[in-house]
Amino acid sequence: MNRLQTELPGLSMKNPVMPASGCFGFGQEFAKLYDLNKLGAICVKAVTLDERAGNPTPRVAETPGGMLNAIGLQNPGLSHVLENELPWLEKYDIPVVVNIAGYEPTDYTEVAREISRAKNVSAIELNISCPNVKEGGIAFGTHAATAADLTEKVKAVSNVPVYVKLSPNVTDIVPIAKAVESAGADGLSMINTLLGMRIDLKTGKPVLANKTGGLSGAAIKPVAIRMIYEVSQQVDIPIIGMGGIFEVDDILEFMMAGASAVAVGTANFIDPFACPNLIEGLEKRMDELGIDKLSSITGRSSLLCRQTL
Amino acid sequence: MNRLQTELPGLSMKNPVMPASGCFGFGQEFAKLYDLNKLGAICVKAVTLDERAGNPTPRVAETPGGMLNAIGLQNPGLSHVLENELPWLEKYDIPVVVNIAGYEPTDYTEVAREISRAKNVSAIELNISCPNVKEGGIAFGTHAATAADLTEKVKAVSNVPVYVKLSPNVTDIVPIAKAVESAGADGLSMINTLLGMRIDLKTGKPVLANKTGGLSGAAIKPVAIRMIYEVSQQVDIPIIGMGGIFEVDDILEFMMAGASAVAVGTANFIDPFACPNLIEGLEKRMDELGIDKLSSITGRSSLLCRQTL
Amino acid sequence: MKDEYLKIKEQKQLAPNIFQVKLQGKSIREMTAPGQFVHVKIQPGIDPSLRRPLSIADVEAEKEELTLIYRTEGRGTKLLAGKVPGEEIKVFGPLGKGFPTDAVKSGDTCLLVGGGVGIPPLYYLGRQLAEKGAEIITILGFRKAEDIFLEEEFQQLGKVIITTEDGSKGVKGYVTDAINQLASSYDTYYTCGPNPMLRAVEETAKGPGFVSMEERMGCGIGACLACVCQLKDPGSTSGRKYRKICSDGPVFPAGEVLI
Amino acid sequence: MKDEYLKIKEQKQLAPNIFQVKLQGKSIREMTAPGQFVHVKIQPGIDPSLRRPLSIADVEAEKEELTLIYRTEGRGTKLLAGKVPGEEIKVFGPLGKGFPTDAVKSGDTCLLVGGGVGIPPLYYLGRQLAEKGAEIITILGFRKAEDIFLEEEFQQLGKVIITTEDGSKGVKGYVTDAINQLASSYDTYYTCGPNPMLRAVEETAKGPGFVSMEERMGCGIGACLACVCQLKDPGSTSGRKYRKICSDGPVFPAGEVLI
Ligand SMILES: Cc1cc2nc3c(=O)[nH]c(=O)nc-3n(C[C@H](O)[C@H](O)[C@H](O)COP(=O)(O)OP(=O)(O)OC[C@H]3O[C@@H](n4cnc5c(N)ncnc54)[C@H](O)[C@@H]3O)c2cc1C
Ligand SMILES: Cc1cc2nc3c(=O)[nH]c(=O)nc-3n(C[C@H](O)[C@H](O)[C@H](O)COP(=O)(O)OP(=O)(O)OC[C@H]3O[C@@H](n4cnc5c(N)ncnc54)[C@H](O)[C@@H]3O)c2cc1C
Ligand SMILES: Cc1cc2nc3c(=O)[nH]c(=O)nc-3n(C[C@H](O)[C@H](O)[C@H](O)COP(=O)(O)O)c2cc1C
Ligand SMILES: Cc1cc2nc3c(=O)[nH]c(=O)nc-3n(C[C@H](O)[C@H](O)[C@H](O)COP(=O)(O)O)c2cc1C
Ligand code: FES
Ligand code: FES
Repeated sequence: MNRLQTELPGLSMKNPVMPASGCFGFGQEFAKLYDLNKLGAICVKAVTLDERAGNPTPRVAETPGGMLNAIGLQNPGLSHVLENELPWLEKYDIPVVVNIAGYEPTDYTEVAREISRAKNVSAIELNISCPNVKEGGIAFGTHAATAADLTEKVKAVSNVPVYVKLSPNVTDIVPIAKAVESAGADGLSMINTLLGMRIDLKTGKPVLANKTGGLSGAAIKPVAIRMIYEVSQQVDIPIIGMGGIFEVDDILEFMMAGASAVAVGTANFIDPFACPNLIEGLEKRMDELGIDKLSSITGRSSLLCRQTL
Repeated sequence: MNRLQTELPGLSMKNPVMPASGCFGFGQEFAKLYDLNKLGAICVKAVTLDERAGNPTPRVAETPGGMLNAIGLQNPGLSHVLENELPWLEKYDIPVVVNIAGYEPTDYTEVAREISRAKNVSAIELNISCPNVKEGGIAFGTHAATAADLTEKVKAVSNVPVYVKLSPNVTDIVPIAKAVESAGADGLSMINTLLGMRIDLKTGKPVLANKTGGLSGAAIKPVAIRMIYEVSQQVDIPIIGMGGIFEVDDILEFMMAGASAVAVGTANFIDPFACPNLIEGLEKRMDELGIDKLSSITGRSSLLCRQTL
Repeated sequence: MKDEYLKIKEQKQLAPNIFQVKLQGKSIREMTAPGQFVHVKIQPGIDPSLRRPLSIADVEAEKEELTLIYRTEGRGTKLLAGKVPGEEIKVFGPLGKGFPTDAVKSGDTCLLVGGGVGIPPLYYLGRQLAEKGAEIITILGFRKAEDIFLEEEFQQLGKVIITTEDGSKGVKGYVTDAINQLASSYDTYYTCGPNPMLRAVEETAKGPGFVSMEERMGCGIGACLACVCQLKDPGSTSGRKYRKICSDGPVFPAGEVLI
Repeated sequence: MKDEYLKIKEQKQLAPNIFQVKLQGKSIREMTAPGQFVHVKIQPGIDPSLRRPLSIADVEAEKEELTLIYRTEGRGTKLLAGKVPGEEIKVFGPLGKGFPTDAVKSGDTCLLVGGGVGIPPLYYLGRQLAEKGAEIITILGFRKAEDIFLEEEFQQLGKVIITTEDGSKGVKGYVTDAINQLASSYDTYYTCGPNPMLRAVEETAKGPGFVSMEERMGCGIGACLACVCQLKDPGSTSGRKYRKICSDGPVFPAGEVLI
């Protein structure tokens, strides 16, 4: 028995760890460091219909316990990804999740239709939460009805399960999660980055050329845990949890909060071997804590809290 | 000339630094450590009409670069504060800001009416953003109309200026800020804590007895800076900025983002002499950066960005 | 109450996961009351973000030397254990109210009951009580023999009874089993340890006693209300229905607060 | 590319705010190309949260010794300067593409132009070029005389011209003034320094040249797209309109990318 086995719609993973979208490119760089087959799955950078140049630099800034990024969804566009990036990944025996983004619903559906028919794509992550582009992105993720509408449209054309990536920059994430569930989402990814800013005291201007950026890293972990805890009790679809995972304990904390699998973003920059290191450390820690099968702890926290009521 | 002089409605401050509500009690504890007259002002713990017992313990938890708290507005109630806490503060020659909270609008107005007539109260901070109580608190701070309505009622009965303390747990903070401005707020305080959670892996349950708590400390600074930057460009009333101020540079960053004064919360726990230390370090750093008068840098960032358009 | 950089003079391991660090600095002269604690800033910066409360385990005032004894639990104490002599750490204290010893007279018998990392503050207390001429009986509870620390030090102060849960040394069972088996009587007891132990000791031990409590802290000085506990009888006192462990405690008269 | 704990052998100050640290470890044997950089994890934990890119200033392969030279700017470099011999820091590298030297033949003249902390990588480059038998002319730009570092080291490789903005030593003005005053010609130039300097050098210097760029980084290996720059002539190449400074660079042929 593989104690780390994780089964999600479209994703049969030998462990619950995948890199988070945008933090791992299309895998080629990290493949120089270690065998990508070690991963539970891979989630690639956001893909849009046409190539995008992204935002001017500086695109990243350090913050206490975290970082801001405003890459702006730079990517080579759908056809380049279909022709070059995805085929390269075929040599690996891991599920591939493709994060997709767009300006308008038709962008999304076109990308979803094509991508979901690619040979080795196991699932789509519908990015309605990118805070770094003016149109599209987060605009779809902050209103339940808009999010649901887009989900429905994308589901209608997709041949693979669709995970909707939710934005934490909302007053109440639960109705949005419920709405996309009703609209047919197969799962949720949460959380994307919190909108933040830093100012350079010497210039008096924002550090990022885009002024604001998305806050990621350890700093946002408590917000992610809270939102996953809230949402997991109100929806029946599985959650891929992310936001500040750096240590093995973080993975367990996300799962106890309600996640069924996790994604590691910023940590890849601080420890380029973060994913394999975390995967390797999981079983030892499970032994210490007396956890037999990893999948058994998902949502344990809310179950325990309900028992004691 | 006092280069640190800060003038806000009701608050004539010899420097822009005050402790943040809830992190400094009613001043008596820190008065044992240093002369409170060093402060620009003092902001005391939330006061409610009746005494409140607060939440069960544990009430705090550590997070990466920050902390969660779920004190739950424990306080001795209006009359005790009027009879004991405020008179004790009379020996100090600094403006006193009283943070007020309630279950219902009438609670708020009753506290506001009485408190604003106390001899040494310079301003009210209207707390519509406490994430740690079931009723009242944050419920008033997440909808523009509700927030405006409460602001208007409190303004109507208050003898001193009213600063409305905004919640960062919202999709868009600008309309809320504008609504309370229209409703007569004299200023804004921002930000209160972000809603977060931590789970104890050994017990499988949330670390906080209240499950969720408010995230404060360095971790949230970029979110605070971003919100202050956004709001300061859309309202004409001054902003007291807070959220992760630990260093002199942080004060300047908040002011460049758009704050006219700042409050220091969590840092008081990590360095009990944080406020006087920060105040003492301000002028040296202003010299290094060529800042003559501190008040001149408020909103400098957005001014500079507009110039370059 | 000072917040001072103290210099590490010595760092050594006493038992599995139990470390003793000796620190030196001027502010230590103020640390005269056993049962008080200090708030330790493990290292500069925001990681870890909060201070760690640790009890004063011993003080040598003339040498301006403070002893802390701690268990490595999480990130903070693990980092602390990695600090070596010569390094400095910022220590804020002394904080809180310690064990009252004024009422103890020469010839009185004092019972000290400690479990795990509740043991360290009792050592400084024991030394002061011994100086007053009190007779000391110490009961120290551990899980197993290898966890034992400070046994010899307490033996210098008087009689020591060890309890271990697995019976690998001393009385098998809990400290309360040893209390029940005590031949002699005592005038006052002092106890510190995990809450279940404190509750059991309060029920078992007789006569006036003092318990030292633990709670997660923010400020450590009574300003943030993180660390409150409830009075057993809220009606009996000045109006406040709660106590702050950091500033009203950590030591309370037995029976005063809900454990 | 390894991520290894390297041991600090030496830490010394070269000029105001300029430090040199020597590190030792196996992975250093791979650091053969001057112009490459390493990504430094200043200390364990999340403070500071990102790694710091620093150029390889020199390598002694047999001793497995790496030299980094850095200016203390913010929190990360200040913490680094506080590390003492014996301590270990995690270093990931070598990263990026260095200065191409294959085309350089014995007897060629190479011009090295560096400003501030752009100077360090040129030293390792200069040593390799000198070994190839090239003649080296070095122009080093500083603000004022007291800021000068590595002058003697470069003198061992060939002719050195110092420029200072205030004229307190050498040519008064900028490195480009020194380039304009050069009597001799050169076959290839290599430059590293702040962007305004790079732009000016690219305009002033003749013949084939290579510039080394800087940008804020996330991953350091080409995966996050934090550090891109634009091609001057996007039409000319394989389709990508940009370059990643961390992995396609930091060194680019002069004229290839927008500075
Ligand atoms: C008044 C007082 C005196 C104490 N004296 C001692 C002592 O002498 N020796 C000793 O080993 N321990 C003592 N403790 C417990 C000690 O404070 C914790 O073990 C320690 O803070 C854990 O920190 P960490 O970094 O190892 O764990 P982490 O899990 O990383 O700590 C995370 C946060 O929780 C807090 N925390 C965790 N456990 C406790 C706890 N049991 N009590 C209070 N806060 C906690 C930490 O302070 C920190 O803020 C005392 C606690 C109190 C309140
Ligand atoms: C390829 C490359 C090679 C470099 N080589 C050297 C060198 O040999 N010697 C040297 O002194 N400096 C070098 N730098 C610059 C050096 O990386 C920064 O000075 C350093 O990261 C600043 O860190 P800090 O902690 O002092 O400042 P902070 O202001 O605390 O840094 C905050 C964040 O901004 C980033 N940052 C700040 N300034 C720069 C910058 N100029 N370039 C890139 N990132 C920056 C930091 O890496 C960090 O992520 C190099 C930069 C690059 C990209
Ligand atoms: C540099 C960078 C680029 C990112 N790009 C994307 C993206 O293209 N699509 C997306 O859905 N999320 C993107 N994210 C968000 C991450 O996938 C993740 O949700 C977030 O960073 C929180 O996880 P972390 O704290 O582990 O990084 C990006 C994050 C970073 C730091
Ligand atoms: C322990 C604690 C108690 C708090 N109590 C209150 C309160 O009573 N009223 C209020 O408006 N804000 C309260 N806050 C929020 C702070 O005033 C402040 O807005 C927030 O902590 C962000 O600032 P900081 O990061 O500097 O702490 C509290 C914060 C903490 C940490
Ligand atoms: S820790 Fe703040 S009141 Fe006790
Ligand atoms: S730093 Fe990540 S692509 Fe260059």
